[in-house]
Amino acid sequence: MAWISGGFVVLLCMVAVLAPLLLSPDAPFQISNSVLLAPSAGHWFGTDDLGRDVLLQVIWGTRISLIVGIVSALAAGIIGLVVGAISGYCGGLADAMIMRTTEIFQVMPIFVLAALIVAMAGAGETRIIAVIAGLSWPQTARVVRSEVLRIKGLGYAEAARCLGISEFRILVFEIIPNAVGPVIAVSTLTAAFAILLEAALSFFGLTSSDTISWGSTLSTGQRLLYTAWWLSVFPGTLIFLTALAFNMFGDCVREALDPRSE
Amino acid sequence: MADILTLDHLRVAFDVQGHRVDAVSDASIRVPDGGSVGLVGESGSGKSTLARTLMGLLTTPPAVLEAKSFAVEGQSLQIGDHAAISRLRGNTFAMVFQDPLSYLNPLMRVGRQIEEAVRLHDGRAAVHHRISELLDLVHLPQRVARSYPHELSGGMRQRALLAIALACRPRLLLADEPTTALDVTTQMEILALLRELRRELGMALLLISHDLVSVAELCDEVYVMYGGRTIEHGPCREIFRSPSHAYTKSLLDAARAQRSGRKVLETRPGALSVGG
Amino acid sequence: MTTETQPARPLLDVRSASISFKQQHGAMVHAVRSVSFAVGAGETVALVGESGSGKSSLARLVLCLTRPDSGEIHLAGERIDHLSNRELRTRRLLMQPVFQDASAAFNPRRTVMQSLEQALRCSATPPVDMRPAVEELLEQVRLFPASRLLNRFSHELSGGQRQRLGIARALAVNPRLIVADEPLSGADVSIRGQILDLLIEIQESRGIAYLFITHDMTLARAFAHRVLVMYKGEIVEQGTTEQIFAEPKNEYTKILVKAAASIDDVAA
Amino acid sequence: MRRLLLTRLLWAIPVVAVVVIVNFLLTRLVPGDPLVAIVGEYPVTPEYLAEIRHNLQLDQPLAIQLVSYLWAVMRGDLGFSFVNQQTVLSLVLQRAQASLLLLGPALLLATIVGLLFARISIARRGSGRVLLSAIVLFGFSVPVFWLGQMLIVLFAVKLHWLPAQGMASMRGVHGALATGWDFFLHWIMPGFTVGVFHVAVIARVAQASLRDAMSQDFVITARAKGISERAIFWRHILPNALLPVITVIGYNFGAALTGTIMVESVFAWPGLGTLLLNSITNRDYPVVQGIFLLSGSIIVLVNIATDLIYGFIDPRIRSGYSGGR
Repeated sequence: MAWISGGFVVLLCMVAVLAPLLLSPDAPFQISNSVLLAPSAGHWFGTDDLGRDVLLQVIWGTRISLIVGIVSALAAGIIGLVVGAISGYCGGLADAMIMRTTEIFQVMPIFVLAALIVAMAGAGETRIIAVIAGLSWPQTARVVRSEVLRIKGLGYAEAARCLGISEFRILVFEIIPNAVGPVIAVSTLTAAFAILLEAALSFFGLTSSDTISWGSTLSTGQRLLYTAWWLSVFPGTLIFLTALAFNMFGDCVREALDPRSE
Repeated sequence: MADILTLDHLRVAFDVQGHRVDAVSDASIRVPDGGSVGLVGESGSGKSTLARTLMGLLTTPPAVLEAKSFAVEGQSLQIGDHAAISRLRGNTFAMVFQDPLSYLNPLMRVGRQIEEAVRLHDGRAAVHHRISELLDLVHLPQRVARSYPHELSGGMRQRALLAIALACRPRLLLADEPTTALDVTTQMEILALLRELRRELGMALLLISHDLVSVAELCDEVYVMYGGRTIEHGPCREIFRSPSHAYTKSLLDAARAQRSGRKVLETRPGALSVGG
Repeated sequence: MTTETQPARPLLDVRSASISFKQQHGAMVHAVRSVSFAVGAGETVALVGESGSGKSSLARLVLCLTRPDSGEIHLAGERIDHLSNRELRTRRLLMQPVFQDASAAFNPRRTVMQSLEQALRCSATPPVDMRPAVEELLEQVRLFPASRLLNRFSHELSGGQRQRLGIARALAVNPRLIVADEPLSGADVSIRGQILDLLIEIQESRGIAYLFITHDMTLARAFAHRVLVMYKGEIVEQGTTEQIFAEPKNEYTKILVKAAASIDDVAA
Repeated sequence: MRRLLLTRLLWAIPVVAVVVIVNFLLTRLVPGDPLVAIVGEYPVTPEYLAEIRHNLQLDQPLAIQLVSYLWAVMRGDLGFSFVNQQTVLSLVLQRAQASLLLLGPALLLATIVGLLFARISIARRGSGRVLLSAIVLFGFSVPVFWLGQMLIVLFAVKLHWLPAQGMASMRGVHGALATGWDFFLHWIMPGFTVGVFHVAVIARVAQASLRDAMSQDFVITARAKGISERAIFWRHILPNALLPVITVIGYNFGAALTGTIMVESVFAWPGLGTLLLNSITNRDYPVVQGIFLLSGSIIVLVNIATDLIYGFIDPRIRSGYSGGR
């Protein structure tokens, strides 16, 4: 399971990296007269209403989806790690404030907020990444915090304190390395969430029209649902498979870390 | 005196991914009717598994059970026959456990939990009367019936568990480390209560404990269990005075705390000068 | 009551220390209430109490892992409870903990060698050559053969071995006091005896003092010079082991002593 | 219990306040005149613009603007939607009904189905676990709006079994029963789509909590009493296993509502989601903000309700017991 899902993500990464090298950047945008062709030998995934090749669009869209997914998961992971570590280790007022903040985030309708921000402030990859990361770090922060709290009370952390090792070194060398597993698990889940969120935003037509992502192709598909099913089936399947791969990978990490599983 | 329980050559294994791990490899035990028997051993010696087996509480698989013979009240039974055991459970024998809090349902009032057991044996009309009788028997005030488990102290919870166990007027009570999780003061109260109940109700007791002192106080006979085997048994007094097995000796040594400590205290010149 | 029988300048001196915690729903728990006692150099003091009596909170207080709400803690003649963590660093080496749960006492990502090396590096005079120093430590706690254990992780050791390793780490910085919180409660009978023997041996060769926290009166009788009895956050009685067992004054102590009655008394 | 209610209500205040303030800041942070964000690109009379400018004190410092915005929100004045020719509040409330009509039954069914799956997965160990993790992974990974599309293509376009869009038939039906049936037919696909995620959530938690409850010691007590396995399950295991499930329903209500909003536009269900999409397309920002405010408030309310239900079931929470012996 871990190999299949990991392999799929690696394959997608390769596609994302190689696409701009092998394709001319205009190719996916190439308008032609062959409008709304069903999948055939010439166009494996068919063409859209402007005669653009869906396969090329899907390949091109891999970049945006993956970049948004991975970068925002990374950013959320880092923010969450720092905030969670501070919250768990320092305790007191800082902890209380951070926890209240994450609680508030938890009850926010994240998609609506993201849609609101993007709609009002304007779309763009970086902005979408910032919004997704900015809204999904609390998850990680909570996980990190509970891990830090748990490990802080364990014998080895206390023994290190009794040896006179500084608090900062204890946090960095004793606690965080042992808290990393759950952080990775939750980060892969964040990546899947980010990919779905990006797809949803572009599906709602909130991303700028000159970038191609899986969600934006899907959005065209929604308009032409009755005539051109291929516009929905292929990009949708890819979003699903990618999110699935990240989720599966996250599950594998979590299972490997769970002492009860063996 | 007839035996209320006889069990010969019990073996309990667990299937862990194809490997058979013995929890109990060879255990034999007899409890005379109305008698009191102690079963001592450390954690991991298999004594709790033995108790669960007797109560038919092990799920098979993963557990694999074998015994040469198993009889309750002289009636021979199959060791793995859960249906037969569950008919006896709550009628012929009942059980109390180590950690009284976790053995009570946190969402249900204590009275309801006693009632569940009572209903199986008494008619609808007698239920309330019987519940209050049971509470009296274990020296709990009547108001406890309306309390939730978390509102009670450790000792009261153990009494509540005893009330549940006694609901069906058992002939044999299995007590698995009934005092381990309690305060010392409460421990003594519960031991006294067990002694009193045994005298009043004339039921047999199988006390499973790692604490030699409470076994010595409560039981006439003792079985010593080690590594899944019953290695020694006999009247308490004899065993404690002249154990034949080396392991029993080390258990007794630990209980007397005479192993190294005293010797060292004596051989350390001036060791007491600081304190004394 | 015991002030005149205690050494003039005790190694550890706890003066009316108190600490309370706030529970989740706002109720205050007074874990330790105005507790005073002293531990002299080279002495073994047993702190006896049941779970919930506050003895573990007291241990954490002594180790400065939590600070008292009021009261003072003096170590080797110096008040330490109000020092900052930075100031505490060197003083902390005078006392070291040995924990109950040996499986959590070591960082799972470090080998035996790495764990002990970390401890040795913290000592006042870190050895230049680590490997022989680590091996020597392992031999002191009777972990043989040292060379084969070095690259193991703590979870690859048996419970008894881990507990010895815990003692080795404490010894690495040459402490004068070891605070041992139920170090034997997870161990089998046979291993208990061995570890007790080891602790006594170390005391004889190094003159270390022990604050030995236990719920087991029989252990206290076997091992300690003096006994402190803790009940509901307070020390209800303290005295030499002989005094406590021969003529306990406090009602609670009497119960404890009675409960710890030797098997001979009961079986007779 | 009173205390619990009080603390939860107190907790809700800052949350709603944050939602309102975020709303306010967004309007003011949009490049250009905030009026653009408030009115959108709808051609309105200059008199009206002046009125808004005065009402919201847009010529005053930011702090005063915030106060007047808060005051406006508290009075229920969320602005006016020119596109829909309706006040935002009434529009949003009206659409919220349709959304809840879609979400409510879906949540209820999903909870039951999730519990069933959890029970099955425990009963049949190997295959049950595989089935459960497949369901969970599917529910967590599938983009709901796409799933909706696929269902429409299959069941409406190809097979003509179910209506593709809306909440009721255009031609109208007569009689309560026929109306109900008509609604049900329209509900099936979006309801299923919304429910999929939730089934996954419930199934995962319920499996863990059921397994946990089954291995609790009090089950042994119950068994030792001699009561039947059926009674043990219904009286002892299920109530205890439900506690985490209730928490997770409340905790994930936001996600469920978001899912509904995403699904609606696919099925043209006349709820908040469709409204959101239309408003974004039309740059009708007050409506978007209104949806954010309302959905945030609903989620907060549901969270409070969850805690109260939890407290109602669990006497330990009710009495503020914090665990331990």
